[in-house]
Amino acid sequence: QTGEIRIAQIHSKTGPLEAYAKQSNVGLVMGLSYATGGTMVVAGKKLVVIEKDDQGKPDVGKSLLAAAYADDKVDIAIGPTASPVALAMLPVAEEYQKILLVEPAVADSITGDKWNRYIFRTGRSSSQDAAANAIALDAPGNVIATLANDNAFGRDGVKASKDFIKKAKVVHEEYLPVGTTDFTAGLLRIVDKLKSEKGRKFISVIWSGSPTPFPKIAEMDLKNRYGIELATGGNILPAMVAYKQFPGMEGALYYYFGIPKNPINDHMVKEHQKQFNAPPDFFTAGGFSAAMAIVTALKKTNGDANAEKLIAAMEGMSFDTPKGKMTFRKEDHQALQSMYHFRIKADQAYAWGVPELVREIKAEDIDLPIRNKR
Amino acid sequence: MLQTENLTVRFGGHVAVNAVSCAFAPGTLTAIVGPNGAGKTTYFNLISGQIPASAGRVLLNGQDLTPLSAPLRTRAGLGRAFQLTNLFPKLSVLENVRLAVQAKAGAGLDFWRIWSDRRDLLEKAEQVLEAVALTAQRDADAASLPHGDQRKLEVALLMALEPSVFMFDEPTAGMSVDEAPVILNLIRKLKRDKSKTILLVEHKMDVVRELADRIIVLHNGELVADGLPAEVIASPVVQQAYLGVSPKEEAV
Amino acid sequence: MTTLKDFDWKPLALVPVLALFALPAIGSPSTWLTLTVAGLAMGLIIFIIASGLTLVFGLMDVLNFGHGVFIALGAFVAVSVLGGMGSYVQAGSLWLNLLALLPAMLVAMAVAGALGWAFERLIVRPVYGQHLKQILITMGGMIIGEELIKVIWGPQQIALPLPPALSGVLYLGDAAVEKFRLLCVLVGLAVFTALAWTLNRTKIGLLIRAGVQDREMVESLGYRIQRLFIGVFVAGSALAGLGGVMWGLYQQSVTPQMGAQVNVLIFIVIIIGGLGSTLGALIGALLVGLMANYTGFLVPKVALFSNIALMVAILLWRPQGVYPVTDR
Amino acid sequence: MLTRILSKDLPRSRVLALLLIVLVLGLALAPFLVPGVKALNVAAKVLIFIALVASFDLLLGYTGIVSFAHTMFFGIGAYGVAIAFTRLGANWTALATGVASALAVSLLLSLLIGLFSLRVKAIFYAMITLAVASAFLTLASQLSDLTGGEDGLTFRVPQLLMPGFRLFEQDVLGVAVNGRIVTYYLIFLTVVLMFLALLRIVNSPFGRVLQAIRENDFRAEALGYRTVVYRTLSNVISAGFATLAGCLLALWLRYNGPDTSLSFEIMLDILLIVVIGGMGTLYGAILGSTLFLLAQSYLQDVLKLLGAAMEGWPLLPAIFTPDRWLLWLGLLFVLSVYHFPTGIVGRLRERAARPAARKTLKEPA
Amino acid sequence: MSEPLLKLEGVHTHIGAYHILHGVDLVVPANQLTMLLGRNGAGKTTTLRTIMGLWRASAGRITLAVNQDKTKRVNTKRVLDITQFQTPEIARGDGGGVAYVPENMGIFSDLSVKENLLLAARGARTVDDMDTARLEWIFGFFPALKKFWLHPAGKLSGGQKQMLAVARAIVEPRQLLLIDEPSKGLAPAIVQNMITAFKELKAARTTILLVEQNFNFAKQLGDSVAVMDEGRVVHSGSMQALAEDEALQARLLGLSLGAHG
Ligand SMILES: Nc1ncnc2c1ncn2[C@@H]1O[C@H](COP(=O)(O)OP(=O)(O)OP(=O)(O)O)[C@@H](O)[C@H]1O
Ligand SMILES: Nc1ncnc2c1ncn2[C@@H]1O[C@H](COP(=O)(O)OP(=O)(O)OP(=O)(O)O)[C@@H](O)[C@H]1O
Ligand SMILES: [Mg+2]
Ligand SMILES: [Mg+2]
Repeated sequence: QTGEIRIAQIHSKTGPLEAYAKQSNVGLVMGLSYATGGTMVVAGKKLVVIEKDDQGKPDVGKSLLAAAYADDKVDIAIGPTASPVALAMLPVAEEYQKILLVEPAVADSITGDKWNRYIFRTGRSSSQDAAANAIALDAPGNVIATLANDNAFGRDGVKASKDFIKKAKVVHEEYLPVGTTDFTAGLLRIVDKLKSEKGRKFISVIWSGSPTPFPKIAEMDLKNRYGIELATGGNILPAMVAYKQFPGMEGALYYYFGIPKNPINDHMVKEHQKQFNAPPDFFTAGGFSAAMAIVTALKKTNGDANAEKLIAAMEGMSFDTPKGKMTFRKEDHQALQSMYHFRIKADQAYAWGVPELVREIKAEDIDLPIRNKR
Repeated sequence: MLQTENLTVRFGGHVAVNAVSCAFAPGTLTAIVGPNGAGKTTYFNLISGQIPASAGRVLLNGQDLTPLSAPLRTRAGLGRAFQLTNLFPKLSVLENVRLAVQAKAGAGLDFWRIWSDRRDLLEKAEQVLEAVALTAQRDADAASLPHGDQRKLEVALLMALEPSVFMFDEPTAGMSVDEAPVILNLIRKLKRDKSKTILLVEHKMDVVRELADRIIVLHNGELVADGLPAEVIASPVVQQAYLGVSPKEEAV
Repeated sequence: MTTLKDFDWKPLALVPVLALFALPAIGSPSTWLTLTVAGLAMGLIIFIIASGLTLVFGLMDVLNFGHGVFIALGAFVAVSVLGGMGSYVQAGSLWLNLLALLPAMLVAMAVAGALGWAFERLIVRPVYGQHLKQILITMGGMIIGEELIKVIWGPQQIALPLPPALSGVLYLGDAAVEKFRLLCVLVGLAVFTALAWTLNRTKIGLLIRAGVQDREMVESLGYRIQRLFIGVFVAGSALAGLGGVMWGLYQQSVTPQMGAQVNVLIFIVIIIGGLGSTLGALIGALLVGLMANYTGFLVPKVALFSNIALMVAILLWRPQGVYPVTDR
Repeated sequence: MLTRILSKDLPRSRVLALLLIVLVLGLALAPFLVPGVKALNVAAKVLIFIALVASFDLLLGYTGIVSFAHTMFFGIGAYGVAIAFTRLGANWTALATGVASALAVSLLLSLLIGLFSLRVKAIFYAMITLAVASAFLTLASQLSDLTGGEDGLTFRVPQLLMPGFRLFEQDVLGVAVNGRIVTYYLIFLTVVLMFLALLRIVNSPFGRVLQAIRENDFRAEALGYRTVVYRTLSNVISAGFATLAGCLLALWLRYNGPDTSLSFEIMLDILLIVVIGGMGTLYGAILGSTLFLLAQSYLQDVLKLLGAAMEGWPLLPAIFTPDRWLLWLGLLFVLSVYHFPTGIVGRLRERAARPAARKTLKEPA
Repeated sequence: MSEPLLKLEGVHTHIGAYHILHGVDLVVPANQLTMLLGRNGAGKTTTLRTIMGLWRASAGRITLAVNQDKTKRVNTKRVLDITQFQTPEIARGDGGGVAYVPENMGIFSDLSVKENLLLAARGARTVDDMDTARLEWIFGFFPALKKFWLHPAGKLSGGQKQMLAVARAIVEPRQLLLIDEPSKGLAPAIVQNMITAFKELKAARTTILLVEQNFNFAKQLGDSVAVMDEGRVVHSGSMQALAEDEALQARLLGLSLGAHG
């Protein structure tokens, strides 16, 4: 073994997800530095990070990962940003028998039926998101219509949240194509379904990509006209600007810099503010967590990057992150973690709608099913 | 025997060719004359199928060609040279002609042989070029030829098709006085082959007088005169409407 | 001038006919009204972003696949301008809001127009009349433009909230119409009138069409066609910039990719309209807007294909678009 | 002999001939010359693009039809193989079934599109194909049961072609000949055959008619060629070859998804390669594909070096960062259209032809 | 009366790699009709295009004497070197400008007859601004144009297109007309009309340079004549002299071959 541990971060540095990847990389670098006390050395071995750009394309990601393992001789790979890329990458980790730490791609099947034992995930899964959101919304008498992307992301999200909704009633599922520009028709269909219902009425939105339906929902003034409220998860800060128009909106989110209270998060917020004059965002926390997971594991193996050793160390391993403690579940290597039930406050000091913590949904509150075939 | 029966075409309200019935026998050269816009070119277009007829039929040796598209009519034996030169501008002169020869040979769908292996087609094309005196220019792009030579090439394409009916639309327009005879001689030679039907649109009356066995006159889309050259040229309709001393001239 | 009697009203009638056919299918009149009004307004927004392309693609015959970059640029400029006028934008007064919007539009048009000038000189000029190369070179221009936007404004999505007086809805009977869409209708009609007037009352339209066919001949008639082409290209780019402002405000956020996203849509509109016809483009845009709303309500699965189906149907009916201006 | 294999369509330029020999040899020996996963991957992609671009050149360069639906056929091929392997398992029957059914679908579809819309004017045809292709892309990502939606399909191929397979016990020239290398040579052979077949087609009497149609379809009709038939055939043949290229892609990647084989971006890459290489010269596909894919694959690495060198300068690092590699690709688009109006092959041939031309034209006419 | 309006001195033109004009010297006297004759490929069209600035002269000088003051009909002429001018500048000129009828007619087939003429009338913004009297004068020679006023020009017959091309050049008064083979494809009656038209234009002090193959036509109209061969002017003189000298015709034009023309 050399005196180096080589880590590849493969993510969508260019393409529509570029901004996400940037955040993720900043978080990773910051996290590695924090975890190694600024030395970038673990158990006497230097950590070397190689960045690679999958451009958001599954085939590119797949070949980059193979090249990283074979040509660049990396021991551990981290990434990617997009779920389709992740799914294409999974078999490569198995072929080369090396660790792939998935962050932040969310598709359930990554730790579900497409999983293999070399795959770990620090990022949240669609199910975790959906479960947390469902818990925030799930009260007797609530009536819910979902609005989601008409793709795997949206459909899986709706399916998962329906699994978690026990007390409320889901009356309608609306799927709209990615790239929809005019949401009038879809929203009218939802209104038609909801307006005659009794109880608190929600549109639960599971949406990724631009344009988003939020401006249109705000414009249509559904709350005053029909008493229909919006519920959705968290997002990156620029996307939460639209939330400002929905003070009082509730939902669950994965990360917002003002919410978790722990020294790591404090450090990250301070450091990020110092370096970039802005608070860290959604994906920064993810990158940071991945770094923490890797360093913790390497410390456990005493610097041995052999995949089998790492797997043994990481299964069941708990590690600290800006979101508090996470634990890799033994069965599917998914990091179980807290989510946050929030309520939006319109605060003039911020450009975005500020999510205020209602309650922390602890990992043990989420009964996350194991979906792989292990 | 080429026949048109009641051949008619309307563009909106304008009747460009109006119920023209006429028969053209092999071995004769018929000149078609008439003022500009009389419908001569349109008549050709209807016969060769470039535009569909509103009414009427085109028959060749008794076979009804009306339902056929332009390429199929060409294959049935109608050949056409255009009034406004219409070539493959960026292909060489030789290739222009070779394509016509190949069309005649029906070899277009052969996609497994190498084109230059068909020596027969190449030789044939070179003969045609020889006949129109373009051999020297065989490798030039058609577009770079001076106007007069382009007209010759236009005629060469028609020759290469070896149709049974030749339709010339002002073949010598814009050709210099010492070049035009090349084309006219070709037409003379064609006339000797008694199996060919020749139709010629021409505004130069001396050419018509010399070459034509028969003249038909179109005027406003209608067939207004038909007969031997001398008679027709002398007829009042041709004298006035076509050659006519213009009212302007009288006024001056 | 065509008289009223010669006017070909059939394409124009398509719009109300489509709306009438949708009524029984939708059932509820108030839903129908909301959808129709939203669709028409959407149509006008699309018309604004497509109007520049009627000039550039329709008239000048330049297959400008980079048109979208001017749209994105306009939107980003608006972000910066509006950002610099905080108080006017945040004020609740309609007039102050409009006062903030106006310079944003003008600056966006100016910047997009200026870039259009550079685009014409550096990118489009060598490829007039060569469609394929136009596609490639303008795509290249588009990629460069998009990347430069990222260099300047960053790759991330930027929020562009509507000024308060322009957000919210007005009620038309049962139907709710967003205020901003009404503004779009006004701007759209203004653009339409200006374009239609200029093209019908001056020789510019004719000259461009003639220049596309035979540049040398137009020059031989004594017109400086080159200048005219630049002028029209700049105007087309400026209109795209204006469209970008409206589009960005409509989405309330801007991304560097936003131009590329609407590229196919606006090409469809111009094709439906018959290349180069302002009225045709308007009708195309309205049809697209209505169709998207109706199908989105009735059969959302099909909504994605509605534009394409519309285009194919129109081309089957009129192979050169509804009001073909040229014989291309 | 060689002349006949090349259908008498020789490079006609010494430099070009030399370049081609180097490239073909390079590709033939790539696994041994430049070992490594990334290099092999680039080489395989070059091969697949040669086939794809050459098939498109038949349509664009030789027949003069601008179509944006070429990636659709490429995608059909890739999906055919992907779906067959996913459904039928990793065996040779699945491969055969996939290729055959993809070809059938492509040929039918291209026939339909050809007959239906080749009658409209050129721009309209281009736009219709653009619309159809984007509809097809949407369809592919919607039919997730069949196509895996946006996630695409990851699948296994027969053992012989898997990375784990070893053809020989010993290394050959220091390289372990595994299933990937076997796959590479399978692709190499197929592409060589496809290329030679296309070369023959464009140099046949049929190919000559296509060129005539490109120049002046009206005149071609008047000579008795039914242009609709020829255009449709050209469409169908080119679609067929694109489909085969798609099959090879799926076989190589062992993955397929909408963006991998259907995206408009690939369509643009194809167009650009045709233009860089030289339209209407199949050899251009070889040069263009190699050049373009090398640029695409290594531009980011180059920029990383450059960017590091410019550290400290204002603005420059922001432009010379690997993240902005598309900027430079865009520039490549623009510059190549500027500087290679007739493509590289056209340029080289002009250069080779010029001395000869000068000799004959020296004397004033 | 006959000082030169247009003068070419040693003009060479290259098209791409080809050297087409090899030093053309040509003098076009003002207010006269000059015929430019020569066989196919002699370089007549290239000469006209070079004058128009559509090809650049690679050597030599082209000068145009412009009437500086249009209103006073006095000869305050200025000689301009137009060799480096752009086409639109040459067409606009100070003294009314230059109009060109190209060999291929160059009509805008997309536009109607009306629109074609409207574009040629630089002074007019709409049809209403056009000089109706002059239009009627043109219709007198070419009645078909009136009949097909609103037709797309591309749908006209060959001869009608030729009429339109000539009409476009004379729709407004110009100082100099360059006309390339106007009689091809025209019926004899219309050819006669055109001869009349050119005579009237000449009477109205328009200078005309005309390329023609139809020697009969040339004979009736020309004042002076220049004959080109292989990119040079090989003969120039008065038309009358050439018309009377059959041997010269035979040598220069190969006219003895045919009685026609
Ligand atoms: N675009 C071009 N490219 C190459 N050569 C050309 C081009 N245009 C003209 N030529 C050549 O220039 C020479 C002169 O041509 P030009 O058209 O001036 O002759 P012309 O006297 O007008 O003949 P015609 O009476 O046939 O019209 C010819 O040899 C012709 O082949
Ligand atoms: N496609 C068309 N659409 C409308 N009108 C047409 C069309 N084709 C021809 N015409 C009209 O039909 C008439 C006859 O035209 P045609 O070309 O047959 O005349 P021609 O006798 O050949 O005249 P020329 O001697 O000038 O060549 C013309 O008035 C022309 O404007
Ligand atoms: Mg005619
Ligand atoms: Mg000429």
